[in-house]
Amino acid sequence: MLDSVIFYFFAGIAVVSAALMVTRRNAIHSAIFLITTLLATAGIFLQLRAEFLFISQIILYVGGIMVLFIFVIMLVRLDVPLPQIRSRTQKWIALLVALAVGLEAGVVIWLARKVPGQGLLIPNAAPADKLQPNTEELAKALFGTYLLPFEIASVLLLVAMVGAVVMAKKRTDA
Amino acid sequence: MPIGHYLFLSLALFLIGAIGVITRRNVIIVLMSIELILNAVNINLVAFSRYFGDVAGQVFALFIIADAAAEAAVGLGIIIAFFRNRETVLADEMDLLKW
Amino acid sequence: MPPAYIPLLLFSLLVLAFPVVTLIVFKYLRPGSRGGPAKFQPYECGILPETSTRGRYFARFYIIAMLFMILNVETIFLFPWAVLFRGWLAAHLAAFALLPMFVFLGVLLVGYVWLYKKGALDLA
Amino acid sequence: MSPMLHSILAFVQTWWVELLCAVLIVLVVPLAASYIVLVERKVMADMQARLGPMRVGPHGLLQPIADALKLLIKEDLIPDNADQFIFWLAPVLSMTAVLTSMGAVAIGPWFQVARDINIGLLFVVGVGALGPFGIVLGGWASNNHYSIIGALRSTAQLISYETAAGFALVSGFLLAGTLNVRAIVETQRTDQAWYVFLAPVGFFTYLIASIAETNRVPFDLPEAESELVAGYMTEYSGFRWSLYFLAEYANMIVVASVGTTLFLGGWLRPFSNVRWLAGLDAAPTLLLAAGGAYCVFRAGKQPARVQSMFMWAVAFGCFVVAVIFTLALPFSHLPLERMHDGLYGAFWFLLKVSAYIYIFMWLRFTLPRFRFDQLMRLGWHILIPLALVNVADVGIALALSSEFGINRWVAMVITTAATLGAAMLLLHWNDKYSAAASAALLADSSIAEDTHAG
Repeated sequence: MLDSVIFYFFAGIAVVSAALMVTRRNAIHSAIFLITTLLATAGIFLQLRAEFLFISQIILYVGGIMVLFIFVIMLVRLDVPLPQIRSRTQKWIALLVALAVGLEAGVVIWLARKVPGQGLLIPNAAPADKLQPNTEELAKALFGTYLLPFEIASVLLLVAMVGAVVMAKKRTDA
Repeated sequence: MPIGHYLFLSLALFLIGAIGVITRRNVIIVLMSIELILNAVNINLVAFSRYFGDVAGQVFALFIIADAAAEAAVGLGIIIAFFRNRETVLADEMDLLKW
Repeated sequence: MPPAYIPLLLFSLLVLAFPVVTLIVFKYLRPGSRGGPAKFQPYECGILPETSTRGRYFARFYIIAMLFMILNVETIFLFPWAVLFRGWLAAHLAAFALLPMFVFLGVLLVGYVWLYKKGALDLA
Repeated sequence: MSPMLHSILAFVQTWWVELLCAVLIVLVVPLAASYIVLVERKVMADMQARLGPMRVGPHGLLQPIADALKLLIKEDLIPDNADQFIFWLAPVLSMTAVLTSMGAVAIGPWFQVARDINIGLLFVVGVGALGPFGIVLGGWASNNHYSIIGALRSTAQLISYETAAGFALVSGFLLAGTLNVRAIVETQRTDQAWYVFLAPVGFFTYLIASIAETNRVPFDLPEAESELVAGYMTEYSGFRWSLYFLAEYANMIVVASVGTTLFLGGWLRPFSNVRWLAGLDAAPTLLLAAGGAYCVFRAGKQPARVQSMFMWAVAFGCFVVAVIFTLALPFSHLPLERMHDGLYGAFWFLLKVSAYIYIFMWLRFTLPRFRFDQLMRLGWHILIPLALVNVADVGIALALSSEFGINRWVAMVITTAATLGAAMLLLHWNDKYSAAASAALLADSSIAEDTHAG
């Protein structure tokens, strides 16, 4: 019972602030609402007993990527709300498409509940107190079966670092 | 807690992100909506990792966060380079391939 | 929700309440404010504020924030490795323990040296 | 209604220790942060051969209460065309981030809000990473040139040194092998060595990074009076300004407790395994008794009657706590063992944290302030590569001592020497590089006579 209360608390915050993020005119306000969504998602990771992911979401997403977004918004003088001439038609089409996709996927998930045998219930495999240490489990998998993606991730970061610096430096001494 | 709840939540966040990408003219808000979509995917991954009791989903989600960091770095780099030359960040005015 | 986090959740709500409640309560306990519009001008050592100069700080702060983010991802990948390191040593897997991380750090060190040489780290 | 009541009662039944700690932390930490301000002013005065605040209460002991009341009553205005909501939110965000990160810190073996969570110390570091948001949003919302530039600079500094602190902590976790706070202190006890001795360069980089992370001299350029008036705090006044100020000092407590837990052996008594030094257990009682005696001695000399009464009260308090410590001494193995460990653990932990904070204060009154480019150059050119090399060095030291049976202290000395060699190399490159850079700057910049030192 407590689990679902916590889930609805975080899910509610996530959806409401996501909706606010997309509709705000001022870029810094929408960045703040995105931070609230990310923190609520971190809460949901915690509720799914993924502790290391909870803290890496806070450190990386909120403490890293959002700081970069806010820096760029401040540097690009975007905080002054620009005259938003939103294209009317595009908005309605998008809403329509979203509703259609949402309805269809909702029906699929709802029907999947009725399929015998594949009850979509989360088995309470491990009772709450006897939890495997999440960080050690994740580390064993990371350095066990997923060692190669781990090394490729460093190449990805190298490419991103070099690319971003070349982009940001002035053309003169490129 | 049936897993359907998590699927509905990630579906809702994905749709909101998709609407953000389509309707907003400001490229930085579009980039933020893409981060939101990546987050929705992460919720699905972790929910199924909990459902199958296998930690692979969480490892995959960790790699997605690392990739989102790389993507945000390069994406914002492009926006800054573009803003320095054309003084605008609106998607409608990015209509020239070479200036 | 692992049981140990529930008091932590209540604690963070309590902590959020502390500054908010104090701010609101003392807003009404405070004596009224006097003084004309000059008081609300942003502080400028007396000179009236003109335009804000933001162009000059362009690339510098962006590079710092971007590098911070990339190195933060690197730190997050280091934590699981550090947690298992002593276990591998106990199982006499020293080579397997050190090698993957040296490759990971080496690749990123190449990027760091390139930045150092290129002057991108000259962040004054 | 009764099942709900039962579940709540059962919940409180199991978690009453943690909830009590939570309430205590929310009440005590802001008070402790304001008293650190008083101690800092007293120590600064002592170092400059003067007395410091003496007027409010005996020896200025009530000065923080007076400051807090003044700040609560003073009017905190919002400048016009500033962003109301974010101007109000930024200090609250900054204070919440710091106080929430106190949740996972273990004052003594039994005094911890998040008992035995798997990512213990990482939670403290992670939630602390939300601090820069309070600063950036505060600086941006107050719509003032000084605060925007101050916010950008102090966040840039915070960010650069948070990376270095992260790598320094990794070298500590390498030795500890776990993230759980109580298990870290436990491994330091079984290893019979504090990790400051096994990873000295790690502790050194963490000390410097933590000074920079709390925006303190010699790294406090963004809010230096001569430079940017008050940095991101320029437009704040009244209680909002004191929220920022308390957040900075509470952050100092958090950073000191992380350093103490990982490198200085948390709540372990120094030389806890040496048999003939067991007398150190009596240290708490002696220290408190000495404090009480000093208060009694000073009580007679107070000018006003009220002040001497207050000094008597403080002396009485010290003696009562000393008696509690002596009563708990014999119970180290009997059923009251938990209370004994808790009390003595808390004492040693707080002693180490205050020693750590004393180093902060000591540096503040002796070192001049860094220029911003020197500050960033130290961070990016020297500290971060040094912390990276230190991670590799501690790994190699551990591998050497376990694979080839070399004594761990010898392995440590070899690898630390290698790291210091790398540090010398980094300093050399930095000097060569900065000399070239300033020469180039000198060449093309029109100000010819402005000679660059060093």
